[in-house]
Amino acid sequence: MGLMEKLFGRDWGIHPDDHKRPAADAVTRTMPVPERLFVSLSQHLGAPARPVVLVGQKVRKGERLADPQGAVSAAIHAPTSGTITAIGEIPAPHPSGLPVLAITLEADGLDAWADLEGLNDPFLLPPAEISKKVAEAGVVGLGGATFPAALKLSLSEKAKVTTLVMNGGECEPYLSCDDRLMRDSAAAIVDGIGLMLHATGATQALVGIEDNKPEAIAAMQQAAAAQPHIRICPVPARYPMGSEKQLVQELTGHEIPADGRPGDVGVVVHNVGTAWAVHQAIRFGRPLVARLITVNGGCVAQPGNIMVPLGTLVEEVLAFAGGLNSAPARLVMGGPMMGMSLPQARVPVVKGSSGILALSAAEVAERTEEPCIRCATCVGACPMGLLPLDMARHIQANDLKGAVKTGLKDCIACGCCAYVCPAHIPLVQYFSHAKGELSAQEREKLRQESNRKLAQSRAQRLEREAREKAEAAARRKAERAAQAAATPESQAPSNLPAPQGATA
Amino acid sequence: MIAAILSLTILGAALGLILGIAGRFLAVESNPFVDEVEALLPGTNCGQCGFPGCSGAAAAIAAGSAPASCCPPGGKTTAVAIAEKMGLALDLAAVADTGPKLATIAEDLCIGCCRCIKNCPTDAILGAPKQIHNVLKEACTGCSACIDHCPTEALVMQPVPITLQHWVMPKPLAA
Amino acid sequence: MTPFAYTAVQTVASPHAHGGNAVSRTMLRVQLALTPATAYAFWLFGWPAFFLWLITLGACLLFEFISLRLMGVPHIRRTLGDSSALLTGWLLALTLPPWAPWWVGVIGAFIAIVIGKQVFGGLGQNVFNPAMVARVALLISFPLPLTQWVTPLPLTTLAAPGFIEGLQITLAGLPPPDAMASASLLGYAKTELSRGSDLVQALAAGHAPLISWIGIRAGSLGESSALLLLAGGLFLLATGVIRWQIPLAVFAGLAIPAAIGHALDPAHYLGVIPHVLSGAAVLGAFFIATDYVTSPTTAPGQLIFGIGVGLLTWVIRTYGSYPEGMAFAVLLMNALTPIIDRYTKPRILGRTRAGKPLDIPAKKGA
Amino acid sequence: MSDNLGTIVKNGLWENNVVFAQMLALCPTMAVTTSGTNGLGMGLATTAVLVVSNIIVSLIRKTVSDQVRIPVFVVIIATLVTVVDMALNAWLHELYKVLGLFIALIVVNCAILGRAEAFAVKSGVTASAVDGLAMGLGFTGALTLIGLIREFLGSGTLFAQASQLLGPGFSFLEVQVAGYGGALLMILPPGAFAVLGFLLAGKRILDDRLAARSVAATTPATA
Amino acid sequence: MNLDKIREKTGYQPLLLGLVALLASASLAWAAHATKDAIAAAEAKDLRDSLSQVLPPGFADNDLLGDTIELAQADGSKRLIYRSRKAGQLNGAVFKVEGKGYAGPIQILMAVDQEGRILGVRVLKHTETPGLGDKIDVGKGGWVKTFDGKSLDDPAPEQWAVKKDGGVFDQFAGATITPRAVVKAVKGGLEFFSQHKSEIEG
Repeated sequence: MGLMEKLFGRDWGIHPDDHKRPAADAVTRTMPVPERLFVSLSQHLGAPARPVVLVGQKVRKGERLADPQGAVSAAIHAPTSGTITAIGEIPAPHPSGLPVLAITLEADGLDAWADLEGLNDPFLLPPAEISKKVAEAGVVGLGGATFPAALKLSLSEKAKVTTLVMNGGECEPYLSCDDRLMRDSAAAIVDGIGLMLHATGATQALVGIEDNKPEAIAAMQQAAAAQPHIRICPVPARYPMGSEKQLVQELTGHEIPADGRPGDVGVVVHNVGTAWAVHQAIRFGRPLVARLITVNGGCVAQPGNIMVPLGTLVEEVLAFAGGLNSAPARLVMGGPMMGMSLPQARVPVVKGSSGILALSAAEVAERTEEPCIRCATCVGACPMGLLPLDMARHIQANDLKGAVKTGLKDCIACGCCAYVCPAHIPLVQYFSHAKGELSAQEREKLRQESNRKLAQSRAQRLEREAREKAEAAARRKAERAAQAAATPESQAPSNLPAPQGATA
Repeated sequence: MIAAILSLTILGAALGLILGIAGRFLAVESNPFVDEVEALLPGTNCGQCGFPGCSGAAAAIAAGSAPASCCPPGGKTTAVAIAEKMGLALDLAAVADTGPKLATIAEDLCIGCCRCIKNCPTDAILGAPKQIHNVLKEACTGCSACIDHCPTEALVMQPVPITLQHWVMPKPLAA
Repeated sequence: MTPFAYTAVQTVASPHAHGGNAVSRTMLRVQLALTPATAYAFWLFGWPAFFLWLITLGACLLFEFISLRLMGVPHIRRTLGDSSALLTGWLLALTLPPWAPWWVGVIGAFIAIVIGKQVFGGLGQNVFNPAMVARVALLISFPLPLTQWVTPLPLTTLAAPGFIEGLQITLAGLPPPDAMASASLLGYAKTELSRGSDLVQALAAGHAPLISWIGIRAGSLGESSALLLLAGGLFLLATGVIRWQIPLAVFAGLAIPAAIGHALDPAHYLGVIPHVLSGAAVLGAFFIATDYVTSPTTAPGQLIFGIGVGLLTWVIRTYGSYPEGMAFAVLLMNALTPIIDRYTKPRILGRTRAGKPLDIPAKKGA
Repeated sequence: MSDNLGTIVKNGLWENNVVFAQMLALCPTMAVTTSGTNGLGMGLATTAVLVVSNIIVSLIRKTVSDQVRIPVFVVIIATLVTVVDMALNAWLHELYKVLGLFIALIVVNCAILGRAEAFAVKSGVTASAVDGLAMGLGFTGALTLIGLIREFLGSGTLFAQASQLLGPGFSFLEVQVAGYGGALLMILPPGAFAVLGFLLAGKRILDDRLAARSVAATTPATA
Repeated sequence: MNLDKIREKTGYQPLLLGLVALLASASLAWAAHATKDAIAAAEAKDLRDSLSQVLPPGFADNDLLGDTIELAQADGSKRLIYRSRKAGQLNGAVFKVEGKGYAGPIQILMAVDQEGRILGVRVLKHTETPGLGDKIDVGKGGWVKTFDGKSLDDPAPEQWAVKKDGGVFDQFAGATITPRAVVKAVKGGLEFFSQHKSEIEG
């Protein structure tokens, strides 16, 4: 096995056109706060946050709007100062177009911060305190997965993490917000990395940056020059280098076990954007209320990176960026490989929005699905060593079990297979569908399990009630019999124990 | 010739003896599938399948007299699981899976008669006499056993709304 | 700011970009790679060869059209347009005797398209290489017309049949005159061997290996020029249509036993050069064994597959009753493809080869 | 089980045809159908065994216990087949030379044990005999059809040597296509698979059409 | 006790199966006895038929099956010779020879008269390529009849070959090996006969 892999190598991944420039080289712009913001309550992985404000209430920028709810969740804060005008459903930034609960905030134009306090010397605090502050600031992973950052920080403390891998790979084409952030705020990021090292107890940080971002590498190297335990590691540009498992293997040589976490090999992975957010949260006490977003795509007139308050409508961001040249064939939130197609432009920006792409028909290259010719290009492209063609075949035949057996659960939905497929088979859609079906089945099974318990307990209850009724009746009968037989006393005692015996 | 006839006869008798003994000691009492199938059914004995309770349905499925897809509240998931257990081919198109449904109570029609409560197999309906009843979403199996018992038609089966958390990416239309 | 109206038409999953590769493009490249060798073969064998090629291709398209129509496939024109049927016909035509009558091409096309491909469910579903299924079925069914080779009679020579004469040969099935009857190099070697002659002497008389290179000798269209086919194969490798594993393994599987046999007993075993450069070896290695649908999907699997094809070809050529074994070897290995695929699955990242999750390594520095 | 005889006959000949519907007895089907005559001969021999075995099984069905049911049936069938084998060898030697190898195959012909198990053991003697006859003739028909197609395509003849099987009076059946040498593949095993496959597909299509027509006939015209 | 109860007894099973086996074997014994003579006669007729194929009609009036001699061949194995007589006078011999064909051995039956001339040649069994080499079958062409009347001197020994090798016998289009093998085998048969003529006559 070892020899085989040495001989043939693991030639995973693809080299798509990156389309990163000129957007990456354009100067970062900051978007003014629009009149109205729609702050979604589901901006993170896990349960939606629970609103703690009332309609009509006035809030200042950075004030808490919603509390985390459940084990995996994150707090949400006001992106500007103003008045809460509604708490209700709006279209979610999600391909389904389903509604999501959101807080509508009418901006007062002052954009006044609440009284926030940063920490001057956070390194004196115990690590758990840092995680707590990060949680209070509602920081989530800004790479796109939006896992609550504080949870990862505190979990990794328990998991005895030795290495902090910082993901600056940004392997998705078109996106350059991490690149831009590293160029503009390298010092803040390095400070954030330091804080995260402290919080996790890791002894070194490896910052993986794809070698197609020389400016970012230079800026980060300069900023981290004084800190030898923070190493900037250029990695070859190859999609999906920024995927957790691939990046950890590239930087540390460790292979994360299937169904495992980076913690299993002593590693925790964070995005460089998250480091910036941690820096903001700890040094200034500022919660996550705005983020850098790449606006790009063939239809965008002036592509670039924009600092956008969370809750701004995609439509407004596109307008601020300079509008569109032509009507887009597809609007995408995130990168073209893993991002979500948007049902419409009137959806809000959320914490996980790394990019807004208005793609032209030529870029989307939509073609009808043809039969699979088993060319196995997808097998060569899959970074996980899966057989996408076999998985898709199983799913086409509604054989979910077969798909799981061929590795469906190991699929990271990176999109390499569909990107290279000459037959234009929407492989990722098959896999997403199957994963959705699987979890629906899982939920259904749980529900049936609990239903069965309910039915059983009801049956037991009815039985008990019937029995009690019968016993009561028997008792009454016995009592009556006893009363009736009060005169011939000798029979009473032999009659009474019988029902008692039955109850025992 | 005689030897051939004799040896064949003795062989037959000996094998018959072995089979007779085997038949005595290796007899299988009941259909082993019944219990396993019953375990896959919801167990709410709602009766929508037309059999007396889930055990009746399980026996019918195991005997082959009922299709694997005979349990409406179980839906597609249960049908697939049973078909797999029994080694049956299942025509998924025949499973009219309209998605899970929930009983809902129209508050303006409910008179608080408590009749539905008595018929709910999972105690999913809360309420007291002369009080408007309420359905516990988590406990309702969508078996619709309560519907016919409502004197005012306040009980209606409604599809469970799809939320972001429950949404499933549609399967691509085959080319 | 330009106002715009945007509503997504349907729910689509990522990715929202595509590398631009297409089935039709792949097929087109294969056809391009075949063109020089085919054109050369037309020159070599004249009009009848061209007519047979044309008839085979046309019949393949027709049968594909009829099958798709019967199965109620929508967008027939688009499906025909992926030119997979065309390619099947082309490859089949390249393996037929150039002067074979028209019905050989038509029946071959029927077997290839209907029995070899559409019956299995169409493109991508067939277990066996359709062109080879047809080739073998024809050979077994009609051994006489399928083994009548003619000496090359280049189009530019005077004796070559003209347009009309060519039509007569193909359509009326005029058998070639006795003087033109010939045998392919492998067939000649087989006959000589069975006579008990010494191969070294037999081959010295008129079958110099050099001729194999230039390809002026009897055989099917696809045997005619190893050199041009090699060039086409290299073009496919360079454009990434095929990978190196199968062709290399086929040559290795054929050449290694040939070299050993020839070294041990040159009187009874043909050498490497005649084995590799004659018969369907080059065509098979680059164009037939590499058929996506019927070959394994992983690199190690393709190596095993290729070696199997090469080795079986050598075994059939050497010990079998037919002089050429490429078609049989490909079909036999096609049958093994699912098993090869099963045992050469790539290792999933984070899992052992058996599919179990990797052990969590002992924490260092804990 | 033993509903009216008409249904039994229809079942055997078409609806539940041994080869085309039950897909049983494929080994002899593939092996002997190199010509129409061979198919016919094998079919008739099988029919004879099938009828007799069905009758015997039906007669003793109440006596046989579950424990030794299958061995008893197998012994009966094997005996019948051996007797047929000897009889053919002795009195129809020419046919025996063609079918000899395959006669023994009737022993393991699952169609016969299948009918004993599925029908004769549950039905009366008359019904069982009719079922055996219908199933046997259905089988014969299928074998003859496959044999004829393969023979025609493979050697360009029809019912070659039929007179040896049926007597000289039937030599008019023998047809030779002039000038056609035949595609030898059809006589070889792959040809059997291909022909059977196409016939199965054909029967499905036909059945679908018939079903559609009967539906159309029962639904009243709405225009 | 009714039948249903008896059927379930353990002792019933060996009784039943034994009885069935007894009846079956008895009927087989009877059938074997009844067909024995007919089968033997049919098989003898088969052999006689093929022997008479290579002999001209009316050539022999003896029972060839009953007049055989076994001779040792060069490799030590035995070859069975059937002698044909007319009016008690030996006038020919019938025997099998084997040729090495394209795809396996070819079994040939040939008859030779007293002067060493071929009376007839038939191919009994072969595995040659259908459509090519199988023209040696008498049913697929009259090629084997071209041997009739030939002897070791006619044609001359060096012309005992197919035309391609400078001989007098036709080859078929596309196949040379098969006829070559048959010619060689028949020639070998003639040589065998001339070597052992005296033994056959004796």
